[in-house]
Amino acid sequence: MSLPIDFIVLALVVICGIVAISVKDLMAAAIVFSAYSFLMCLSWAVMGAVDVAFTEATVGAGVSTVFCVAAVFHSTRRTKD
Amino acid sequence: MKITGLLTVIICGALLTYYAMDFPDFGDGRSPANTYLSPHFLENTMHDAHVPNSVTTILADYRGYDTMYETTVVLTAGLACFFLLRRKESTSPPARFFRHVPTGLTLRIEEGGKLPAENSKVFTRIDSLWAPDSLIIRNTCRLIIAFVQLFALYVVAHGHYSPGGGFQGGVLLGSSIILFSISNDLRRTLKRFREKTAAVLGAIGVLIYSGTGFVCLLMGAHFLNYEALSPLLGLKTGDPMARSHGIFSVEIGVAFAVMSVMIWIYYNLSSAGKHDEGL
Amino acid sequence: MEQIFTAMGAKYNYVAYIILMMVGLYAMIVKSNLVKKIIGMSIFQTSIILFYVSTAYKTGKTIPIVPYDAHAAVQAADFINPLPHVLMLTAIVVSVATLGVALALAMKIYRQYGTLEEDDIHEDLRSEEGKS
Amino acid sequence: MIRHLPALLVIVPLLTALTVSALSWVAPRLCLPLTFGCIGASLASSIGILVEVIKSGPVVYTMGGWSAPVGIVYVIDYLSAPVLVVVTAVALINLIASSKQIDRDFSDKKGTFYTLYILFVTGMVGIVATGDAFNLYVLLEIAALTGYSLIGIGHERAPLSSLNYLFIGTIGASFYLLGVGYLYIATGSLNMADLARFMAMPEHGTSTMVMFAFIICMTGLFIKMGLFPLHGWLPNAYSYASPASSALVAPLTTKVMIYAMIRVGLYVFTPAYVFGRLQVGGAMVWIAVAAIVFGSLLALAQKSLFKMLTYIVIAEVGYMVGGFFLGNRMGITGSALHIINDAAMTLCLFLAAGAITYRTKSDDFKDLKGLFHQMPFTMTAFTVGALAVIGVPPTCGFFSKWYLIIGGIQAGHYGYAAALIFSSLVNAVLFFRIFETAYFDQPGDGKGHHHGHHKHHKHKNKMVEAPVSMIVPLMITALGLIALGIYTGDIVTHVIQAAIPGGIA
Repeated sequence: MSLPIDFIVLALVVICGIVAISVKDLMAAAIVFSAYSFLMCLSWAVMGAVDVAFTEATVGAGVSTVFCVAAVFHSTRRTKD
Repeated sequence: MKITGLLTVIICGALLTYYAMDFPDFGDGRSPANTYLSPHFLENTMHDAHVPNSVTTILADYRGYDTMYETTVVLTAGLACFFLLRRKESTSPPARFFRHVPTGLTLRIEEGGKLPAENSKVFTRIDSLWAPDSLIIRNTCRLIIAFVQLFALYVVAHGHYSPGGGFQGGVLLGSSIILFSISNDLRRTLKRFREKTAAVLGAIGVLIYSGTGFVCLLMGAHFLNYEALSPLLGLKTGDPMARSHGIFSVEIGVAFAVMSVMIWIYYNLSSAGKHDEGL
Repeated sequence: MEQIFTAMGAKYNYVAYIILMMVGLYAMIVKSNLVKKIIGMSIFQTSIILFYVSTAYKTGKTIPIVPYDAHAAVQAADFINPLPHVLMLTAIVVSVATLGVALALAMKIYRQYGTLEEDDIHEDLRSEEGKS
Repeated sequence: MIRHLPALLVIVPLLTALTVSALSWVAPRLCLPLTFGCIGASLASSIGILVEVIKSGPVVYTMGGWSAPVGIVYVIDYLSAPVLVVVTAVALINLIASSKQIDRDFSDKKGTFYTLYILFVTGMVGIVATGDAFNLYVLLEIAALTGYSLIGIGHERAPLSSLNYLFIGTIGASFYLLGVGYLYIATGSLNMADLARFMAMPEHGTSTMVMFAFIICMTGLFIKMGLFPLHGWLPNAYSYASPASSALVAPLTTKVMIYAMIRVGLYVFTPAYVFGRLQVGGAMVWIAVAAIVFGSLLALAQKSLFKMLTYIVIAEVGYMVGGFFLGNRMGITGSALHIINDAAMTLCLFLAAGAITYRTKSDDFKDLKGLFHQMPFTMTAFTVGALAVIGVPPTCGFFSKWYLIIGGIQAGHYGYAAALIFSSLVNAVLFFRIFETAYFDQPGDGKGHHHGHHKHHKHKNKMVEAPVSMIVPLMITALGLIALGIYTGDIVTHVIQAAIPGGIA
């Protein structure tokens, strides 16, 4: 049984999503969230949604991460959960 | 809280999975979603607007009205961030940091100490949450920014034929300025691209979009019906190129709006609304 | 039972979207840190985008950019459905706009209370109410 | 230009909002007149459309010249036209009434406030006018985002409650989007009329996917309108916001969401499906009953004016949802009529409360003492609003409640009718308690009796009425409540009866 590529990417997306909400450092969460967005964009590219993937690459993995990092930078990195 | 949350989530998930079993299989080309409306778009995009990328045609023409509001949503976010965060009063920290450019030394000047002149070439002000100045980062970013902007313009202009368009290009343009701001500092960026510019340009971008639609209305057709633009462009009535040009003008509006709003949001978030010290 | 698994095998994308949605929802309900909640919200929104994009996919077909030839007949069945892509472009934009506003609010809250933990803020408010 | 009225209704505010946004950096003094002009123009054009609809039936406008399933259409029919008038009228009256408040609260960001204000109205008008299920989502987000920022700028806990509202509102909107997605993969269409056509086909009527689409769409809208178990965000969001924003957001958001529910229920899923096949009506009416009882009881427990009003809003949401899910002509008529009336009532009460806090700087019940002597006009308008909420004729609240109760009895839901009467009684207790404090108690009563007595003899008859720009719109709203009551018959026979599709007994 050969695993199709989008299955692998989706599995990674789910892992990244779970990690992003469970790490104890907010900066790390922001960066993992960026990885999540990028993997998600890969999976959309595999599904042929090139425009959506392009947008997600620029917006989700790019600008959103910068916003998150900016917000964390001006508040605190520590969190209880 | 944790247990109730987990239970809610599991119940929701089970329900969703149960109902998902009715879906057409993944990749099924004969599902109603793939056979009812979408063939019309694919088959007519060349004929109607002379644009091969059917996503662009739907985005800016068939469902252009949605996209106008999508751009407005972006502008709204920019306005909201400004409205919520921006503070006019200066709350600069008591001690300020300056760098002596020839030697690279960092000076910390306590409150009441004499500050170097604003236009001093020898001393430059640096942020209190300051990161070490790196020649490599600054110059690499300076190199990259030009290419990012060039690519962004390509993406805007080439949205008719390949993936991309005003939105993606606009975000790229915006992120090139954000990159400049990260690799240098916020004050220098603000000198080149002022807050007022960002705010006005954002509004103007959306105004280009809705204005294009309004011109169509003034020409007697329905709102956003780019066909009505053909007399203004010197084309015959019914020429698909009128729609093509209409789409292009709209994309430019989107690019302007998105670029400046992304920069504006970044300004407000990265300095917590003070606009004196960035990341 | 086996039937369900075979059905899921053909629909694993939909399963993935449900898992992600639940991850996002869990973060929004249970986590007390506001930035975590905001990240959860973004995950929640992307999961819906994944759902829409999955519905548009056709196995073995190409991206929705038709040949540059006004007279060639286009076989719509050969291309992936473009309509959900357009809808999702809008949804992505909405999600980044929401993210920006949410982060702005979170920063305002941090400025006001000095913490991002919702539990701590509520405790503060309760002790304040007790005092007055 | 008459032909383009449906488009102008949203385009004019949008263009003005953009102009105001740019001008606020260049010539801030022009912002206010432009805002007035554009909301006035919207009101004029929505009245124009209402007249047009009454004269010659529903108006359909295609955006971009692409007709129904391909493009996006605006459909303005008997249901949406009156709601449009209400939305724009509420926005205009509130703008006049709160211009002083805006000056005081947002002196350096007035231009942005006006822009967000107009964009909020644009979003609301768009939601009401659109005939496309996905377009409704986009406009929902515009209205929501502007709403979050208008609320988040308020005092004390406003940012926190606004962020909470943002989280829950996003879940609601996303659920709606997901429901539209389920409908889309079941049918392939996004246009409301087209979807309704599909719903008549037997294979869609029995599909579990469509059923789930219905459940999840409705859940999303219930979250957005703050129906009882999902209302958590509402009280804090509306009571901590600046009065200038809460008097706009509170009357409009919940009512327009209820309008969206009726629209989606009647014109997308069709009454035959919702009331015939699904049989969810009974359960939904009981939830509504719970909402009414819960809202009324909690309103009784509040100690400040704005908090109390927000719980009344929650109870009113229960009225309308219950009325709709009764599934008979009387119930739906009452529900649609109550959208109009309740928007006016809520506006009146919130404006009055805003005027009171403008003067007394507090909305605690303790500080209302003697207000009848100090602010006679405000309190008179407040009384009219209160009577409307209680349901005393000839104010409009009585008539819609009448329709709802008759509907409940016709459908055999005596619990619902009882809940309405119970809620009226509780409201009566609530408001008479306030009147008692405001009329009979002397300001400053309580501590330091002797000392205070001497002081307020001077203050007793001194009027500290709110500025004229607040009083006049407030009085107009109060008169409007009575006028709406008097013309109820006309509204129902000429407009609302035509809005309800045939086949509903």
